[in-house]
Amino acid sequence: MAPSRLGHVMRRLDPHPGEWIDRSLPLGFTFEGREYHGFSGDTISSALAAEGVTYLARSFKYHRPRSILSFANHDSNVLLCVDGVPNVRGDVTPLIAGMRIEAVNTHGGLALDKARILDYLGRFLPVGFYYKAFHSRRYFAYWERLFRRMTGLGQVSLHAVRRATPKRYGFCDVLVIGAGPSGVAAALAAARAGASVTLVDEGMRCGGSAVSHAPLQKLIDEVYQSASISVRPQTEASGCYADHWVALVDRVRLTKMRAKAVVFATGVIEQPAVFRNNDLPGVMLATAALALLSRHRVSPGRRIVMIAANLEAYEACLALSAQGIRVEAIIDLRSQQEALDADAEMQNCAALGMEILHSHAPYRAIAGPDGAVCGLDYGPLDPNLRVDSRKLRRISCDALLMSVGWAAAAQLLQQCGGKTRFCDSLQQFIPDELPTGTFAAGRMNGVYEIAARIADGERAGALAAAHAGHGRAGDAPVPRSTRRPSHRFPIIDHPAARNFVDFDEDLQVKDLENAIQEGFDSSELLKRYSTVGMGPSQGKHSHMNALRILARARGISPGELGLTTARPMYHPVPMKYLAGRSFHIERRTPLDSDHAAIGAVWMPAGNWRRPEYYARTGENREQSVAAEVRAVRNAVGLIDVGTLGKIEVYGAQAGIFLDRVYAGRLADLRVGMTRYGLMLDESGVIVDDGVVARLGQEAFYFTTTTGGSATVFRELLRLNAQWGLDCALVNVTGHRAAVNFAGPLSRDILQPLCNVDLSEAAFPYLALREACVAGIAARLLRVGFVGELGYEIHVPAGRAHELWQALMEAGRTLGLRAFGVEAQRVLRLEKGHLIVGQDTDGLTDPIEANAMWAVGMKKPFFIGQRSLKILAARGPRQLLVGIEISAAGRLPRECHLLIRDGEIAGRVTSILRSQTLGKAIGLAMVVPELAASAGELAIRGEGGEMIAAKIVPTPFYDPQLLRQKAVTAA
Amino acid sequence: MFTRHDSLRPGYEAVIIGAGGHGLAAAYYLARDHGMRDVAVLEKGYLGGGNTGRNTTIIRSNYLTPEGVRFYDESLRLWQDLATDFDLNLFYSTRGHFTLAHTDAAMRTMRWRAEVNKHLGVRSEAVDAAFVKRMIPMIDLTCAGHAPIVGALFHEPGAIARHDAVAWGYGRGADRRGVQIHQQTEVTGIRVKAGRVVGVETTRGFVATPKVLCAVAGSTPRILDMLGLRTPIYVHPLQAMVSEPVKRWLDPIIVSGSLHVYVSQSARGELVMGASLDPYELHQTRSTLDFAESLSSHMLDMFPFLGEVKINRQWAGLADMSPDFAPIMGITAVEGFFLDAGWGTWGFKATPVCGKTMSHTLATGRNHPLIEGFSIDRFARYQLTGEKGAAAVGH
Amino acid sequence: MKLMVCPLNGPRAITEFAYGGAVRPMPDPDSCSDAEWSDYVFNRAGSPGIKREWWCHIASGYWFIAERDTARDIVVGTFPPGARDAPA
Amino acid sequence: MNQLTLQLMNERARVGCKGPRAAEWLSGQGLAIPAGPNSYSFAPDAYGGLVLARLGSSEFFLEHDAAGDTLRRVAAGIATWPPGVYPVLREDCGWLLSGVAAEAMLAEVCSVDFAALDLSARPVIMTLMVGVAVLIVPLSGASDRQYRIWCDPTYGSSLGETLQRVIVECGGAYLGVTA
Repeated sequence: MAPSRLGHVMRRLDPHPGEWIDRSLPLGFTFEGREYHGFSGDTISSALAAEGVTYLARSFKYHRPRSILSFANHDSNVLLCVDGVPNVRGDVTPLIAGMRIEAVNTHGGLALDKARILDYLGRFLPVGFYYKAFHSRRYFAYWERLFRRMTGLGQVSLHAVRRATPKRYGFCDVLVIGAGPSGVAAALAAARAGASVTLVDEGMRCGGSAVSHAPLQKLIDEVYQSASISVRPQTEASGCYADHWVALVDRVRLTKMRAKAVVFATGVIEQPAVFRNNDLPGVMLATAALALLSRHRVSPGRRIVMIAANLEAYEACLALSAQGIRVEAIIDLRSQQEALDADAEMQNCAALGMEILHSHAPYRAIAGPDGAVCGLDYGPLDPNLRVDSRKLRRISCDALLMSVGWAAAAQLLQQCGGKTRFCDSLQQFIPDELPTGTFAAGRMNGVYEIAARIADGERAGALAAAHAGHGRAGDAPVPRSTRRPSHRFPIIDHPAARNFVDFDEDLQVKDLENAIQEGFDSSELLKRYSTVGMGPSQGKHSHMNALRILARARGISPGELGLTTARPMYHPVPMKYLAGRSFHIERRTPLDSDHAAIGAVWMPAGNWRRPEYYARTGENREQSVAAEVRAVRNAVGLIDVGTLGKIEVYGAQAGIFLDRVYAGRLADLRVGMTRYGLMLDESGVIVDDGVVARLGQEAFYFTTTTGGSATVFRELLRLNAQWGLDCALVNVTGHRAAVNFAGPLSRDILQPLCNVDLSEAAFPYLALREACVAGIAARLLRVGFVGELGYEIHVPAGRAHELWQALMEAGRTLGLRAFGVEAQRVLRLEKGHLIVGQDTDGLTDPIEANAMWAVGMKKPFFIGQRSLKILAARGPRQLLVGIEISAAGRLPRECHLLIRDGEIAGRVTSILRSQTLGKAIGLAMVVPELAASAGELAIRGEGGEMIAAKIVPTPFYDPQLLRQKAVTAA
Repeated sequence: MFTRHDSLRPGYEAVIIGAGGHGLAAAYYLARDHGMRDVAVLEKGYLGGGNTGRNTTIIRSNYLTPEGVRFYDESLRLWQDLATDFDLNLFYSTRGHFTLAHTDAAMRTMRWRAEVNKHLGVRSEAVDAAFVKRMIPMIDLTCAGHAPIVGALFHEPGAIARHDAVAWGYGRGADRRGVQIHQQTEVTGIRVKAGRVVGVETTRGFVATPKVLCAVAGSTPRILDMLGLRTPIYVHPLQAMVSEPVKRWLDPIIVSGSLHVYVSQSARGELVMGASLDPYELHQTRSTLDFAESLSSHMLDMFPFLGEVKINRQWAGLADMSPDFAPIMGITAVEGFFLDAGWGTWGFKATPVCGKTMSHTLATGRNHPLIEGFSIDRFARYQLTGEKGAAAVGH
Repeated sequence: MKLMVCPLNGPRAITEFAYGGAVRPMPDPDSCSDAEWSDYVFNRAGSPGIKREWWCHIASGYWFIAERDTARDIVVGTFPPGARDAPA
Repeated sequence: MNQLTLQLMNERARVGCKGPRAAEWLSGQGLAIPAGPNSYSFAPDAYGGLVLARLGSSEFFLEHDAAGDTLRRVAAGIATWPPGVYPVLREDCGWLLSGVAAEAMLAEVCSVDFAALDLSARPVIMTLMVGVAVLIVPLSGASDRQYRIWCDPTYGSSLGETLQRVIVECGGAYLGVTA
């Protein structure tokens, strides 16, 4: 059943000039399954209110019926699920035809919410109740399940589709946040000075909360006409970050705005009075009532009572009255003396028949049968701001409006480092220290009268433009308001509570007082313990009153407590806007489509994709990998190794440079030769390896690991900048393609394609030649990584495809196969070559990796050398050894542990079954005692079974390196 | 819950700098287990206002090194009984913890951790992608197609807790046993005579004491500078963010190193999310938009249906990182000065065991056996602890 | 997002840069003690303050020196490596 | 009016070199050397002009229509390793972005304010485009600006696909080949 329409508290009024709705465009929608109609220009809340729907939601904790409070995104009373989207704010979300709207956080619908019983139980639940109960190990699990079912607001649809939204970078000289009178004036002033201006406002239109004001309207028209002002309504400034970087969220996208200067014309947020049942539907802020009335022509009620504590209350009453709404009474918290600043308005109100009661306060609102407010008990206020409950009077009404004060919307200003101080006369925090390039104007700055707000905006706009390099401006401040727009304690105690301070979290005065009593008596601790201000509206309507309660309890001023830290987001932001399109760039070698054409099965390698193996019909993965290995061992194989980092270093001191960055000696490398290089960090840990080739006296070419290529190159650039040697580095990783063409037949197949003599004498193992292969200028490196006669062929990326096709064609009838990363892993392990990062970890040094053969300790200096001396003295903590498993059966997997005497004695770093060798082989990092023992060892396998293995020397395959040196080759 | 102490006494048997979880836990156990009640906890801000109140509350013991596993496992044991000890609901909620692997290399590390864990009696398993899908059916295993999940380390005891409440529980417990907690009291200097601590200078005057425990996370280098002690600690911000509350849909804690995401759903229904460390040194807890952008993007890669879920708030803490991603604890070269630092991104889960071991160390003057691998002199000896392999994304 | 003025490329968002750590003079490895060396390798000036650091503009591979106030999150100045006006 | 188009221009000839004497050597080849770092010179000719971009102070990137022979000559010269001149292999992937909406499109993928560039200074922009390092040379067209965008070829296909998506969403056209 849908909520009752019994009360018909609100209703749509006749057309009026300036209304925002378009009555020619009716929009149908459903709420809780029932059909309703609104107009284009309505928000969801205004449309429902106009249809007389009494309450729109249930509260977070007690499931009390709730309706419009601020109508301005300063509370989260009206959170709805709209077309499956949870937690949509009805107050500010434009109505669209066909919307299907449900209340959130109910159990069985809005009207019959089973959880409303919590409102009755609630009296037994003190603040911190959750911390005090159900925590025994026995009961917590049950209770948690129940609790988690009750908490949370909207329901996420697990089937919602991801929609990529665009994101944009934006730039302007001056960003003005808030298009009220001061913001509009600031934008105009900045534009007049020559600045490019962006003016944003979360509302649907410019003007802020100011209601129809002719001079302001003229300024707004000017703003729209200005070519240098970009006006962006319905755009929230969600966060202010460093260096004037502001997140702007509209209904399409996130714009990351970089401004040279920012004007905060963010205004003030009207604060509720706190009294019993101040959350009943029909109790709302005066600004909410005025906005409903003037924009959407929704009558807030027929018999209205105003709770007042400032001039704005009387102005609101007059505005309501002018539109035919009857105000029965004005309950003013202030004495007649204190209210003199509204003297003229008071007299006008009185003349219209409104009863004005000074030094009175609301004591409790009364709910009618439909749950909405139907009356108010009020009474005289004593000097301690307490209502004498023996002198109560009752007045009936169908709406209760509150106009008792404001809080500065200083959150964005605080986020970018602005400081505030409490102004006692205004009873408001005002900007104190502003970061460079930021300016504040208008009511947030303590300037309240509309002409003054416009003047203050002009001042701030001109200053901002000047900061951005346009025009000059003086800093003659606009005087702050001399009246008191905010009451110092609009909070009325009640023994039965339900006087809500925080509507998001259902927190009452006593909840805060109890927390303070328990010692949570700083603003930060109070916030965390009571959760005041931690709900979706982030304290916008609760923080100030909570501070006042804490200040009263401690006998100090709110200024001595200070505001708690304000953090982004100002309003919550859907993740889709933050995520944007989610760009994901993948790196592909120039041979990518060649791999795809022959059945490559891809695997990620850093941000690259590489063929893991090539699938062929009739073969499974294992068979394909084995066949690829066989091709290399018996005929020839071709692998794309283009992902290796490829770097050139030129210059008279290039050799010296390499001698410093590599652990091995390289300066003495002969031109036309290559050498394995091991790179360490300053602590002596292995960070990279590769092959270094000497192209010329002053030119070297070397490779790095795939994963390390970017970081290694960047660090080498840094070292080069630091050392200032006479050399220069060139990163050709992406510009050069590379393949490894390996196998006993490789030379025979390559020779006809190649313009240099490949014979052993002319081009020995570890040599390098510049050559022409298949008509392409290439670098050929005789390498032995896979343990066969083989050549790495490096060509410009643009020619890679030709090279690949030529090689494939040449080997087609001779058993050539392209092989992938998996086969290469097998081949290299058969050779016992380590993979940095797999067989070594973040603390492995060359001693432990058995790689001291690649280290030139006698060199004058290399990175890691000094540490290595210390490590040598310390002795290895582990050693990399070859292992062999002869038994059949399930193998251990990489990272399974070696166990000796019940203790961890090492781990397997690489393991697989070698078809070539007919046994399982691997590498393991083991404790030194075990490495020395050379005996049997035990590995704990997948199911916990112990698998016998033994330590063996490496390489496992062709230990004399005869094949790669081609000694036995034909 | 705690009383306000208006008077700072001229001297105490021990002074603890920092009223975060670690400092308060040490005070609690000093008073409860070692009979040391003449103790002051000095806090420059407010109780639990540092990393204790800023972390993402994940508790686990699935570390890589035996030292780490034993230490955190003891912490997990202590966690179980804290609520009863404190008579305070900490919302200690065992959820199960998944560290997702998107590459074979990551999977190897998961297996390594699982094997070490199991060897030491800690419930961890390397699981495949199908298991992940069974346990978290709503996850997109392909992660939008660019980081397919190949498996995970599943750590059944992984839990979350209400972070602030831990500080309150220890604080109240210590307070009731006579420990004085002084907020808004900043230590500005440490007085040393002949290599021994004799007291601390504070914004409220000098306080004499023979024993000082420094438990100040991101402020550690500043305190050590006061003593002229050198430190390997470097401080980077660690950011986090939280969504609006939504109804329960996610039970386990999910961590992905490749996507730089960790996420859990709190008892209130909020998604509590974090990523990796900020890339440069900073001693300020500002938030950045790039963080919220990239984390949201990666969240949607895993859980594409969350696009409309709103981010409510972001914040940051200051992580005191160590070179081997293991903590730095125990006695120092200055007699009477004890260190509890280097917690980086993983300190919350260690709160109880730090309290236990540091109170022991403070009371006896000797390092507790569980923290012997964590002493500050290990760097000079090149005896690093080696959590680095597993802790690329810690927490 | 912070802006950083690259001496070569001008003001850019800090996400265009890679942080290279503090500029730290290396002790003479031949004459220093093990303790001095391990101090250099592992220890840092970790307190907040104005730091001299290496930064790299990623797209151009250009390394330079930045002076940054790590307490206030302010880039005080940037200098080409080895520039005469770079503070010592 | 051209709203927005992106054309692939991989077939253009490109050459690079760096080194302490690179500027001097290039100048000796009769090429106009841009005076300042990160700026370019543009030499109009029958092939639509040669762009010579100075990257930093001592590195150069040249691109020209493949039909012209200037770059072939320069490349051959560099390959002889003149003293202090080091070859830089440039196999970049390139696109030409043009149209009145080009700046708006760039604002979706780059954090640099291209609209604010002073083209009379002939600036060369090295920046990140959706995380990929790019080299951007903006030239004044007849009615709009044209941006030549170059990147490492191994990022080319993925970046190209990404830009294509954005371009199309922005209402522009993606041309796989030069029109």
